[in-house]
Amino acid sequence: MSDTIVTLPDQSTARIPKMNYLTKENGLLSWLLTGDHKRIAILYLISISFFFFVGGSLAGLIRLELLTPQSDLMATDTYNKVFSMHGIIMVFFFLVPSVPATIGNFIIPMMIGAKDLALPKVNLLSWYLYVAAGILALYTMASGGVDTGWTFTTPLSTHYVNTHVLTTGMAVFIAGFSSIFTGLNFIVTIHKMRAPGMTWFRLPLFVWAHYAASILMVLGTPVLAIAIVLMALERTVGIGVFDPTKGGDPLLFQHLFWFYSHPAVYIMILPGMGVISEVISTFSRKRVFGYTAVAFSSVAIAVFGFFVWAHHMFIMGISNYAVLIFSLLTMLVAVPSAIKIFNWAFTLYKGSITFETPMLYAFGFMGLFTIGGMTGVFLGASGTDIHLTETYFIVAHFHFVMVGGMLMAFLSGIHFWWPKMTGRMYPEKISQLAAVVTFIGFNLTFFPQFILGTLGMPRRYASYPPEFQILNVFSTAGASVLGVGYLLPVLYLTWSLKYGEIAGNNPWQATGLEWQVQSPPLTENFPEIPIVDHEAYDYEWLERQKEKEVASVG
Amino acid sequence: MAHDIPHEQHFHDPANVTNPEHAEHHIVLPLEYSFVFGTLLLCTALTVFAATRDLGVFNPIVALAIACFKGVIVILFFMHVKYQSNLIKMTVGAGFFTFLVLITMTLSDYISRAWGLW
Amino acid sequence: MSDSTAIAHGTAEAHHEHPPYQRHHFETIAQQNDATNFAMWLFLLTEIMFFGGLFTAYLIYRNWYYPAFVQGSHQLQIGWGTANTAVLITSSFTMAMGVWSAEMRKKGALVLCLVLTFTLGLVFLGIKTIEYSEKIEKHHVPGFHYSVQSFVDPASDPEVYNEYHDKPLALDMARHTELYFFLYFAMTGMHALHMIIGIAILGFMIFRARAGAYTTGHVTFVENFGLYWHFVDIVWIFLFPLLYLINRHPLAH
Amino acid sequence: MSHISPIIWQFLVKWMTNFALFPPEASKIAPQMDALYFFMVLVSLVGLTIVILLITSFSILYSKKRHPVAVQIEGSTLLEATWTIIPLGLFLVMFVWGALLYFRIYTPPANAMNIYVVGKQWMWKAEHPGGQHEINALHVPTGRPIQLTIISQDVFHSFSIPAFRVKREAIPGRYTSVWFEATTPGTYHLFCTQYCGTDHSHMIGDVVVLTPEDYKKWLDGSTSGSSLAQNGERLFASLSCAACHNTRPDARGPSLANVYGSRLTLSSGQQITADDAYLREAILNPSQHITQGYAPIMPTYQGQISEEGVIDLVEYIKNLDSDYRVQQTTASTTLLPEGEGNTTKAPVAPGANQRAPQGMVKQ
Ligand code: HEA
Ligand code: HEA
Ligand code: HEC
Ligand code: CUA
Ligand SMILES: [Cu+2]
Repeated sequence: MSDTIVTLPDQSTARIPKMNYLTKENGLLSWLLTGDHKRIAILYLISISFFFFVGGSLAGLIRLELLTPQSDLMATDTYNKVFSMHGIIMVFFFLVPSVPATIGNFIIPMMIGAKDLALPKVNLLSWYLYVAAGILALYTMASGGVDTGWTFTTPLSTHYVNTHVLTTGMAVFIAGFSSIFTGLNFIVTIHKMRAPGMTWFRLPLFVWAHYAASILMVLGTPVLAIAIVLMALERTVGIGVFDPTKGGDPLLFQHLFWFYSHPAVYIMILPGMGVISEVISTFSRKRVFGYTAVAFSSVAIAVFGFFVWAHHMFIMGISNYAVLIFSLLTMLVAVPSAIKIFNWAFTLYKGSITFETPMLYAFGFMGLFTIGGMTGVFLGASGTDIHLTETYFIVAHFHFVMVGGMLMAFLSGIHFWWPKMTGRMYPEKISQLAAVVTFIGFNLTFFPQFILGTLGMPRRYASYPPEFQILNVFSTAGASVLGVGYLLPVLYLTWSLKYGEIAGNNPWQATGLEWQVQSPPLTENFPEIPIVDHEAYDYEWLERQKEKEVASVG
Repeated sequence: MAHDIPHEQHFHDPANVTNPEHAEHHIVLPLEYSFVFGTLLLCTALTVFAATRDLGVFNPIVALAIACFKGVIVILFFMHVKYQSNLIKMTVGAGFFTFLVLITMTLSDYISRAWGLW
Repeated sequence: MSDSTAIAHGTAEAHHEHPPYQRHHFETIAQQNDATNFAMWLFLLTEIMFFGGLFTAYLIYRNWYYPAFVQGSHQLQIGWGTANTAVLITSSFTMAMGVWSAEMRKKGALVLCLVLTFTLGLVFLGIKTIEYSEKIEKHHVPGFHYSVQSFVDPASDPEVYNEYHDKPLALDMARHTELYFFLYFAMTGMHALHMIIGIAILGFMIFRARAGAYTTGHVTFVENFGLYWHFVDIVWIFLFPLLYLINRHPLAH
Repeated sequence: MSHISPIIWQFLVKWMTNFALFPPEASKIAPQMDALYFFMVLVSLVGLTIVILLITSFSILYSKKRHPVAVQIEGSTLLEATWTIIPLGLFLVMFVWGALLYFRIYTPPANAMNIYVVGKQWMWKAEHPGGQHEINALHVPTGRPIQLTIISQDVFHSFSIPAFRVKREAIPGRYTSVWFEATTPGTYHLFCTQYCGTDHSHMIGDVVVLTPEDYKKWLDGSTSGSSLAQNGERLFASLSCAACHNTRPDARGPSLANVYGSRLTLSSGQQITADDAYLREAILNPSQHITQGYAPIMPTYQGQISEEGVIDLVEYIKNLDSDYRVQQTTASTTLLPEGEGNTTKAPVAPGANQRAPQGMVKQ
């Protein structure tokens, strides 16, 4: 591997540092009661991976059912429960906490030169809330599930289904608080815990992205909470706020729900965008093109993200004037994302590029997110939304942004920071293969769904007219490839925990502060709090650091 | 370039942590609290009194204006925001701003629905 | 392994002196206080948004069902509402004085202030209970045998009728008073829930304050709790006019 | 071909015969929708190509092998402005174009023929003005604008005809409308596209587009006896509406003749147009908007009339352009036996009421 920047220490002599956050204390309790952000991140990593595979297995069931036009694998009722649980688990138990609670939790304090998040106990609490919510969700699933879709649309969810709406609602409610506490913790940490010299414009873009996402978590999630509380009251006591026969307006629920859930899609994508900034810069050895534009576009997405929620309700009966306003604002919120994509592309310009696994995933992200984002604009233009809404076009749109975008970014980030988290490298060749397999599998799965949607195949259908079968067969075939692509990392990353090569402090020669300390890091991250005198992505500074080291050693 | 500053020995100086977002701890005195308390009671009396008068469309406006005033002085004095850093001031502002976004944008739908109810 | 752990501890904490209440990951106590204070404010933001959903619902339905909201609010007694506002404002004042006492390290005064706040909180809840039980008697609890009797036939409810001389509402409008009462119960109930949580924490604080925990110069906990208590007060400051006051003189409709 | 396994063979046959890539364009709006759609596809393709080109060409030109040392670049305001403004401009074009389309689809022309659609778990019921009922099917003629007035009896549904590129939500408790003009005879899919519970995926049907002649034949072949307005008239009588809505000088309610489409002044001073939705609300939630000069005495009929019944009444009132029929109804009310009032399926009223569909109300 001559063209790679991986600089591993001499493997025959290298050893994992004896003292690190993993070895500091032992025993299950030392993990369950830890305040260390890195250990909590690992706890999160394990739990969200578990939920990803639960959600993924449900996706497998969906795709199997859709292999044939009839609902022959399972009854329509079961199918409805399967996709509802798939959506709920994937959104609230996987994607929302995915990058922030794992990578963000692990890396942000290190990036800004802090010993921990500002509120370690709250951090642990938010993991426990997550687990409690997850157990509740699993319990719900085991005891019969819920069939409202992940959107809990009233009056269906309040008056017309008799599945476990309340327990699921409670699970989502609790998971919401977990997310609020994570976001709150990040904001406080980023404001108050930065090392001396770490000014706002020296922060890595990963931190900016998380800052923006955290704002959304703190200000958006409570509205979801109140929406769920009202739904629960409507269902149990029949108070009438969402019941048209009592004078309530079922659309009010959607206003409240989407006031959270649209910003939530940016909660889901912004941290991923942060990962992409780091990865693209590191592997092209170049500072991010237009740092300020990328930083501010994150904030712009967060702010504008609060103004567009009703684009999910274009045909649901909001006023035509509101449609105009929300459609216009949707167009505005799409612009910062485009800025980011082009800034990343130009970061490559005159770089010195290598193609390690994280970079491959990042490339995948850029292509797929562009497709996903542009199709979002199709839906944001009110006219085309009429034809495309509630069809597989939407399903394809959001899987492109969520799976092709965020999941790719998550995998990119996991591979990128794996050496830091564990001190060991993963096997490069097979991981590159996995990246390529996921990319191919992904396109095979979800691209046909755009065509299906244009043809008019409605979403949430257990059975469909036979002429849609061919494309569905492609999609199902793709999902199997995709499943393999996701299974591979689990295998080789686990393998690498024991057999991976020793990574050393900074295998990628990256500039972030987290890379300047040992891997895996000490519990308090830095032996001494660093003083920052350089901007983010300053590769010249990194060179000088190295020379100095060599000088002092020699 | 910024990083051309000679690289110094790392030292540990807590003062480094003091960032511009920090405001010195200000102790609000009981007299000030008492004034605020008095004003709040006065406002309560005023708003109840205003409710007994028929002011037409101004009834709700007056009531809400008084409530806003009361809220603001509680925030400024009881909650010390007047003596806090700009960060806290902006945080409070951001909260109420988002709250207004929720209300106004939702109402924009309801108000503009074809007529009356829908 | 165990000795290396000890070393880690040693190096991390050897070289600066911390007051006992400073958590190890903060550099200075000022940083810690700033951080917790800021975190408290962010938490209050989530509370604003949480109540925000209810306020939105209130505004919408008040516009839609104005006559129902007018007559619904006639069922509330301004006297109790005013008394409760005064109680709550006073408790806010005693809480603020508590913060001051803690800052001045006056243990006795602090305990007194906290006990006063605690008591006033209970008084507020007591008054609320009286109001609630009245609603229960009149079957004005939405979802539980709700009755529109007082609205289709106001004269059957002499107390309110003698004061406001409401005209009977048509049945369909009268039914919408249920929405008013739901919002009344949801908003005041959610507020009362916050009071209950606050009172529980106050109890704990009184206990700790007597042991001198907050008069050592480290007042963040008292201060942050104060923020919470004042916030709950602010919510009420808005609920009071919205629910009790603004509909006393309905516009000619 | 025997060496190909039969399953694969079947699959291939299906592929050849049953494969669609683009839905048929069977309404006037469809080509307009598709124009915007293809414009968007084009913009996306161009955008995507640019992104891919940038990534691949930079990757090749500046790979570590070729370009060992990176050149640090701050950024470029000019470039960044370019890729802010161009996408913004394109998005705004899409916004305007989309909005025009949106308003076109949801603003029915005045001369449209109205068909009522009621959605309920899990079927669609269409009601033609002449009284023809259909379940999970809709017959429409070509060359004539058709307006659908849609309502749901329970949860949200959504009435979708992909071949026409139109779709409209069926909302509980409220009329919505959409219109289209079919161009090509044939049978097209009708879907419920809003998730509505267990049998959501079975809430499908056919839209049959007929030539005007065939349509007329179909209409004649499937009359159920009385038109919607006739049913409405019967209901009007049996619910004693005419007790108040009559032409006597002491009438307690306003005359309903010609009320449809007129501007009304409410007691709050607000001006509104009496459309279908207004008529429905006036019957179910009368005190919501009191007509100026009248007392809020009209009782609510919420819960007493089914959605279909309301439709009948609305259709009756819509076609009421003089008070003549009402007087007749007042007269015939007395003939009705007691207690018939609360059901939609009121028995056919005395023979006097049986007239030809068109002639009966439009005089
Ligand atoms: C991570 C999640 C995520 C993200 C980031 C997005 C991003 C966007 N989404 Fe998406 N969306 C979802 C997740 C997401 N969405 C989900 C889950 C649903 C369905 C929910 C449900 O009903 O179950 C949904 C549904 C949804 C709808 C509702 C459809 C309907 O119900 O009818 C709409 C409508 O406007 C929409 C729009 C957008 C837009 C405009 C963006 C924009 O932010 C995208 C911006 C990005 C770009 C525009 C790409 C960059 C562009 C370029 C690099 C090319 C530029 C070049 C040129 C123009 C030349 N989305
Ligand atoms: C983070 C979000 C996320 C993610 C990652 C995914 C991942 C996937 N989703 Fe999901 N999806 C949603 C969010 C997500 N989805 C949401 C919000 C909805 C809407 C729900 C609603 O309507 O309410 C939805 C709905 C949805 C539908 C539409 C259902 C319908 O409307 O009828 C389909 C259909 O194809 C689908 C497919 C898939 C597939 C194939 C994957 C794949 O990417 C998954 C691949 C992963 C695995 C397969 C697991 C890993 C592998 C193994 C465990 C090996 C063993 C498994 C097998 C061999 C099968 N999803
Ligand atoms: C007790 C008398 C009474 C009865 C019975 C009654 N109405 Fe009315 N109706 C009124 C009055 C008074 C108004 C005007 C005030 C208002 O808008 O509510 C009115 C208004 C209306 C309007 C709105 C028209 C306008 O000009 O505003 C419609 C439509 C209507 N009624 C239909 C019906 C139908 C259909 C029935 C029977 C199912 C019915 N009414 C029964 C008294 C009555
Ligand atoms: Cu009806 Cu879906
Ligand atoms: Cu959205």
